[in-house]
Amino acid sequence: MSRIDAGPPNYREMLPPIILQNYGKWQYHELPQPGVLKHVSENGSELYSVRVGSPRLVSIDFIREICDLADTYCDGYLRFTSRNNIEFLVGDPVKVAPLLQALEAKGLPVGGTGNALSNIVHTQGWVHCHTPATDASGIVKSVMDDLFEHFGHMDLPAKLKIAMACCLNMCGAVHCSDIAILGVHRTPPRVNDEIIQKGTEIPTLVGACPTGAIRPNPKTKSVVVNEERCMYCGNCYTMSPGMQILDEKNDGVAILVGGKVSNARTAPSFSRLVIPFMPNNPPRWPEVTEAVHHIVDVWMKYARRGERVGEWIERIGWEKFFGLTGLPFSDKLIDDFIFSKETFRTTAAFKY
Amino acid sequence: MSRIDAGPPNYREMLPPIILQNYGKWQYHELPQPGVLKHVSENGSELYSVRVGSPRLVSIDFIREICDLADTYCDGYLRFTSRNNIEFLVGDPVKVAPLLQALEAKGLPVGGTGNALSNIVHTQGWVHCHTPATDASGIVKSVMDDLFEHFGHMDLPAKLKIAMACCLNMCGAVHCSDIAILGVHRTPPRVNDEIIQKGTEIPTLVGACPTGAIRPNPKTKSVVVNEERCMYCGNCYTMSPGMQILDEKNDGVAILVGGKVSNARTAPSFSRLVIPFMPNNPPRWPEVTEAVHHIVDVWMKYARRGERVGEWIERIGWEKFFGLTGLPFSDKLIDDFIFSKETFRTTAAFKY
Amino acid sequence: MTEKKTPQLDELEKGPWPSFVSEIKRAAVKSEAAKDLLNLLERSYEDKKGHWKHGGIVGVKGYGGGVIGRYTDLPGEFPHVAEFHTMRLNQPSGWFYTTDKLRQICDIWEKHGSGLTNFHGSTGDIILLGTKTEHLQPAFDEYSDAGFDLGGSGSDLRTPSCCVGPGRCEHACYDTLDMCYDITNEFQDELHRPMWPYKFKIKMSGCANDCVASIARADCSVIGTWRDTLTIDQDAIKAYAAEGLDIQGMVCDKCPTRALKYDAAKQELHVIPEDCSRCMHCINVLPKAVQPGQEKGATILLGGKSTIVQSAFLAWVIVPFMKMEAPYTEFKDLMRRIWEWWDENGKTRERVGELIYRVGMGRFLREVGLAPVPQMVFRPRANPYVFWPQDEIVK
Amino acid sequence: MTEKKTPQLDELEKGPWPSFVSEIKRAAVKSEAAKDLLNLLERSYEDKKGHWKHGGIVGVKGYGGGVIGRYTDLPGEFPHVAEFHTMRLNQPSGWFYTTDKLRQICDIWEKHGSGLTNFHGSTGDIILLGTKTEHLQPAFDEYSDAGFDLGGSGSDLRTPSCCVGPGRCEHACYDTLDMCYDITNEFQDELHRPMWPYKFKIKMSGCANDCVASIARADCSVIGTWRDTLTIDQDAIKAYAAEGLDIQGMVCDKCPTRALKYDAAKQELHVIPEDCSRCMHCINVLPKAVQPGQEKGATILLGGKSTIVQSAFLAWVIVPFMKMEAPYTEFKDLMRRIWEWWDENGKTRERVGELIYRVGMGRFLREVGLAPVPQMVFRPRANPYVFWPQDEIVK
Ligand code: SRM
Ligand code: SRM
Ligand code: SRM
Ligand code: SRM
Ligand code: SF4
Ligand code: SF4
Ligand code: SF4
Ligand code: SF4
Ligand code: SF4
Ligand code: SF4
Ligand code: SF4
Ligand code: SF4
Repeated sequence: MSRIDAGPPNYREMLPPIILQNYGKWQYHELPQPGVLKHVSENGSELYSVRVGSPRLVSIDFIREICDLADTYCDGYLRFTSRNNIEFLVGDPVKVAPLLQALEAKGLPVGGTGNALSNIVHTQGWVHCHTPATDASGIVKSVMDDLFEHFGHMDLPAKLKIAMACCLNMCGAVHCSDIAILGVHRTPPRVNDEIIQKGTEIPTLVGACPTGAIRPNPKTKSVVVNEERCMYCGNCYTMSPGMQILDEKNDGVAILVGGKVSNARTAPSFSRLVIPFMPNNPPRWPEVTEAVHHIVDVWMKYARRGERVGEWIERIGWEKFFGLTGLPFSDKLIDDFIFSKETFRTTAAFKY
Repeated sequence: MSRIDAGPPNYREMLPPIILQNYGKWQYHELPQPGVLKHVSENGSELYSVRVGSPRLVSIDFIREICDLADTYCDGYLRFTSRNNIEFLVGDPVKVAPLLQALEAKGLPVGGTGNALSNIVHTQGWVHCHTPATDASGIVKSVMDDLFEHFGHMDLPAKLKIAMACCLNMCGAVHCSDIAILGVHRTPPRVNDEIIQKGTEIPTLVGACPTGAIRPNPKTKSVVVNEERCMYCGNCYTMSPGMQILDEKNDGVAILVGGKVSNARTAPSFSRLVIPFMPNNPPRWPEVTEAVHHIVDVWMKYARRGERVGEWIERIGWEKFFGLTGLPFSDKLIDDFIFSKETFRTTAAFKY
Repeated sequence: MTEKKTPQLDELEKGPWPSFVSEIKRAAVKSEAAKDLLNLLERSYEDKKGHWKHGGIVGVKGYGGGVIGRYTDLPGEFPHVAEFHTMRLNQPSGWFYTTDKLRQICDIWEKHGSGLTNFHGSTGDIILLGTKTEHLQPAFDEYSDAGFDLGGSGSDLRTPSCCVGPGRCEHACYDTLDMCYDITNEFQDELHRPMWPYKFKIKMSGCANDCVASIARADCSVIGTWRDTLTIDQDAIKAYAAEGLDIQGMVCDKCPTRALKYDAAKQELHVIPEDCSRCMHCINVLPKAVQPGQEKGATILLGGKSTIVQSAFLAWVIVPFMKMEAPYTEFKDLMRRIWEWWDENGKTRERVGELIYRVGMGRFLREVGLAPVPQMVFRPRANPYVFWPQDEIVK
Repeated sequence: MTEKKTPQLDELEKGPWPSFVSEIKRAAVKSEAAKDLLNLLERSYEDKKGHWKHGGIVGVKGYGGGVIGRYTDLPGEFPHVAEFHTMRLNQPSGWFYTTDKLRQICDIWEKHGSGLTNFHGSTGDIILLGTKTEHLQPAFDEYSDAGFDLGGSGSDLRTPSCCVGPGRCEHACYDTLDMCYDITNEFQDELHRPMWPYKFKIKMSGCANDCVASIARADCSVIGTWRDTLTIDQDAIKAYAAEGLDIQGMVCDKCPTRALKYDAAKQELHVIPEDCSRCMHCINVLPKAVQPGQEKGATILLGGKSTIVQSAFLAWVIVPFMKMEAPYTEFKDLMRRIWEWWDENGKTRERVGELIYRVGMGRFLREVGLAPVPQMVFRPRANPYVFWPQDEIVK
């Protein structure tokens, strides 16, 4: 019978013997080839991790399939990474090559290590959420197909972390990614008085709007939206189904670039908006894949070795980024929200 | 008879012949000695400018005295600088040395050029304003006496710009100075209902408070202050004499450091609060002069050549600045106003 | 019912990257719900619009979260996804599994769900995508027997997660896997019964590389570091030099604090200890030669979250260094003080970072009992708008 | 009346820096008002508190500003400063004077005022400190005859000011002295009759050294610059090298864009034109060798102000490059468009920078008719909160 608050399984029971023996004793690692990590411990033990791309949205049969592989090559142990890749933990060096062959046979891509593109962190989209401005899985599949060579090669200037979120809630936490793909709405919510009368706490709804665009309407016992003030964040819709924000004609995708998370060299930083909107063009969103591809190409061409996208742009200046990429600059890219001030150029020193 | 809107005198009538002849044709300059600039033009003309410290608050007899000097050594031409120094414009190189002697005889200090301390930009204080938290002229005199050697020598790591303002209105525009001395209030305004009833527009007064601490009080036809929310900016007092903010027991002086204005090397930047309060201790404010002196000493000791105060601190990190100066860090130095967020350290990389 | 066509989704089976469409089709072989999901998704691709309604509250006994209710707005056409709820299972620390455990998860989901999953969700949970209300309790019971428990959702502690840490990484400065397990168990009540103003996330990274993106994605970010000086093995430096690595260019010139001096003649690398900010860069490039110091622990940062509502916040330093060893008492006490304060002062749907921004960091520090230190800020305030405590004022 | 003692102020006559106290005493010999000022100030030193009341409105015919009314709160004790108003005279461009003109100023002030002045005020005016209401008009009339006019005060254009520029500086990229004179004359109405939401300041610097601190102290900052490439005289570089100047260390390594390459062997300095941000540093250190480019003009920045109310703002770029030649038509038109927009949209006591911050830079640019360019921002927005114009939306 079920117990309450039993907590997750103990990770120790999930660790292969080689890890239990060398726990906390790893000394260094190497990347013998793309997708393969070799960790060496104080004791001289060697652990090979083979990293494999996954669509994240997988069937139980897929899981069973990788379990079969792990049983054959890894004594029944494997892990997933923080970017939803699979890592086969191979204790016996002899088994690495056969595993790689087996993966190839199954069409499972190996890569994502070192200066490569890793998997795209992403979200539910049209598959399971109620607020998406676009699909997540479809764009991810299209972009990964398009940039596929960079997953299996380590020839980029630095690591490339792309993330995708299907609405401004940003469950994919795209806000600090080298390249962020973001679903955006562009029209104010349509108020459904009936639904609001039924189940919505009006003060909370009013308070949810970051720009104060929502006012109570005592007559209708509902609310009205000052459309001029609305910037389509969708927070009101999260609060109430009576504030429908989905708009098939105007929802679409924005691109932000230059964020990072690690503290290495430079401080963590936010991604910045460079393309405010592209239309939803399923099934393969060609505008989006091209834009991402183009940004990656320009970065590869101009960045110095070891420069993440944002580090490269900060070195050359954002004005140069727009010059080199040819992306149009517009007032939509200029901040006009709470912390806008710090983005204004308060110096006469800039490049043309 | 007086004309209206005649505008200022034409500057051309104020320029010495050597400037009229070489206008826009200056080619380079040198600093033959502290306080003396030598500008050389395309035509080979040489103009010597001798820079002299002034208390700014001067009598007409003082002006007449420097006019006498200018008549003798400069054919009747002189100028003032943007930091209230006097510049004697000497067209004839032979007259520089006698001018310097004459100045010395009169006790007028020569200096403020190159990597020296220049005059302190400052304000009215108790001499003429209605909102000061401290005096300006007295502190300026005390600090300049104390740092006097740095005015006449060019032995600092870089230029040193000190400014003083007697209240948060900051008429001395201290907010971008290497070292800023600022008069601060520390108690909320005392509301005088009678005065407010008489002459104050209540909505404007309420709107003037940046923290929303002032509410109208319909009963008294005046206002009440939520003292917990008040941070003593004095803006309400500027709006209405009924909001007395002067408090002899609690007014005093704060120190901010590390700002700059020029675009050379690094972007212009704000000064940052490092000492939130020192008492008013006239006539010589020993706490203030010591604090400023100490900061200058530490800067001289640790900065590299060419580093302004703020450039030095940004290189070593503010945590090191507090370490090297021994100034106590407290929560008062942590921003809690509108743009606080950008000051929080959002990285795990810092020094101890 | 005739098979529906999915021409748009079929396009997404092409190309080298593994296809989620193929996965849905695979599940659809056994599950009517998966089949309807496929068709509903094709409809979304046609309409350019999602077809899910605002969720309702569903769950299992004794829990306030862990299940996301979901209903399609086209139940007539797609009856098998009329109800299509998601269950969140708390993953094991570091996402390590035995194949046994994974197969158990699959078997139960074959019985009670659509056969579709996310390995993993963005917060870190195992996401079991799509089941009916009536299956929630039985599914939970079986997962519980198999040793799994629900993760967080709603205004509670969300499922903590951590990097691989000492399990496979030479950089780990504390035991991320153990700490994640320990605190998840400690805070079961907070995790399972929403009772706060809003969600609260904790993520743990063993070093400043922050491989779980904690600083951007967690209200509380625990990042491994050290208090003393990094160690350099000069023989290993010589080996790197011999391999032709440009130590000056790729390491020293990129050190943010210019704390590294390379003597090319002697092939020696030296650090100025007081200048190093422990950013990890030199260690990353020279893993065989440079290691963290001996006195290890973690920096605690608070306030991270993504963009809704006030803008995204990166977490900021609130404790520069804390020893991080079981039973993590100091950390747990701190969390409890923070939660209590947030609970008392926070508005509905106000993340802790937004609350601190609203009332001021000074007040937060005083009321939670943390000593202000310059490491908490990049730089002090530029404005002079100091609130003076009553007891420092002359009356 | 017996002479009062001023022991505290007397202390401030000691020390090497010229003393303002001595100056007040000097004026006090001829002026009762100056004498009372001295004694009132001594009282402030005793009380640690100012003794001036909130100002009243006083002025001269035809002008809405230029005079600051001032009354002591101790008129009984200090009758000669019962009224002690300040007049602001508009300085000549660059604060250049003939001794004749200065003597005229003094003579009139001896007759009509306290004999005390500030050379100059923070905004740039000649400040005539202390006179009675009845003297205002006669004093103004005489100053007017002498060729002087009032400066600004209140919610009007404040007295513009500028650096010494081409008068004595090799760096000047446009004629600051002329432009300051020209626009001051052009905008006499704006300067003398307060009619805006609040004050508006213009300051002009001939280059990015910004010797009038315009970027921090003016709503509109005009900073000289060039569009093409700086010029380098290699012979002069060699001369600097011969003097022993560390060109690599003091110039190249401090170039913010690393746009300078020094060839130590050849003693040649080269610039990568597209990388230079025209910060002035290399020109400052090597004035004999490096000069601004040929295509000169100015960058216009907007929004600067000090800390009250919303925090201090540094001015930001709104026009990266504008030719800056008489009659400055493009600049004047822009100012008028900005003032009109500010006047229509600004709240009382809202500086133009605060208004733009409140309503958004995008709206400002659209309504004032300026094209958005990346030079206006350090970096684009981090949030995705874009307001979409109606005409870009599919209806
Ligand atoms: C497996 C994983 C941790 C986990 O618990 O799952 C991991 C593992 C390692 N990371 Fe990481 N990182 C992992 C996610 C991250 C993330 C988070 C993310 O991607 O969302 C980051 C922060 C990303 C960012 O900055 O935006 C991250 C930033 C780093 C860095 C710093 C990169 C930089 O220079 O900015 C290093 C150092 C390096 O590689 O030089 C690093 C280094 C490493 C090392 C070399 C550590 C070690 O010695 O074992 C591991 C192999 C890296 C590789 O792929 O080449 N890891 N690493 C994650 C793999 C994700 C994947 O499937 O791709
Ligand atoms: C006379 C004056 C202009 C005027 O119209 O009155 C002036 C004159 C010169 N300035 Fe300046 N500056 C003057 C105020 C300023 C200001 C404004 C201020 O101090 O409030 C600044 C900005 C201050 C700041 O950044 O906080 C200023 C920042 C500079 C700089 C950049 C300094 C830096 O590296 O940050 C230079 C370049 C240099 O000296 O290398 C410069 C250079 C010069 C040169 C060398 C220009 C030239 O070739 O003639 C002049 C002599 C400088 C000297 O004193 O050594 N001038 N200069 C001002 C003298 C004020 C005084 O009495 O001390
Ligand atoms: C499933 C998941 C996305 C995924 O595909 O992986 C998810 C899905 C939802 N998130 Fe999320 N969030 C998920 C991780 C995140 C993350 C990333 C993270 O945790 O690292 C974030 C950004 C980080 C953060 O917390 O700031 C995130 C920020 C949000 C927000 C915005 C919260 C904010 O304060 O900024 C909302 C809106 C809300 O809570 O009302 C939200 C709300 C939602 C809801 C519940 C929709 C809603 O408005 O009620 C989504 C349910 C979708 C569905 O029907 O399945 N989700 N959400 C992730 C949880 C899986 C798991 O438990 O492992
Ligand atoms: C005389 C002068 C100070 C000085 O000793 O030099 C001065 C004196 C006063 N200033 Fe100022 N300001 C003076 C330059 C400045 C500057 C500096 C500048 O212009 O470069 C600033 C900062 C820059 C700016 O404008 O932001 C400045 C920012 C203020 C403020 C705050 C305005 C703001 O928006 O931040 C106030 C308050 C107000 O306007 O209500 C103010 C108000 C005042 C008042 C009128 C007091 C008041 O609250 O009504 C002061 C009158 C004092 C008196 O009785 O003589 N003064 N004031 C300066 C004008 C002299 C001149 O015309 O040359
Ligand atoms: S990002 Fe938005 S649409 Fe996508 S899963 Fe999260 S809440 Fe749903
Ligand atoms: S979408 Fe956002 S901005 Fe618009 S009304 Fe809703 S909460 Fe307000
Ligand atoms: S800074 Fe304040 S007190 Fe000083 S002159 Fe300006 S307004 Fe008056
Ligand atoms: S001093 Fe400032 S904060 Fe206090 S009540 Fe007055 S305006 Fe408000
Ligand atoms: S965060 Fe540090 S300790 Fe953890 S996996 Fe990444 S590199 Fe290793
Ligand atoms: S850890 Fe970072 S800051 Fe420290 S020495 Fe290495 S590169 Fe420099
Ligand atoms: S701003 Fe430039 S042009 Fe003007 S005086 Fe200073 S250095 Fe010369
Ligand atoms: S002007 Fe500044 S940016 Fe340009 S080359 Fe010289 S130092 Fe570098």
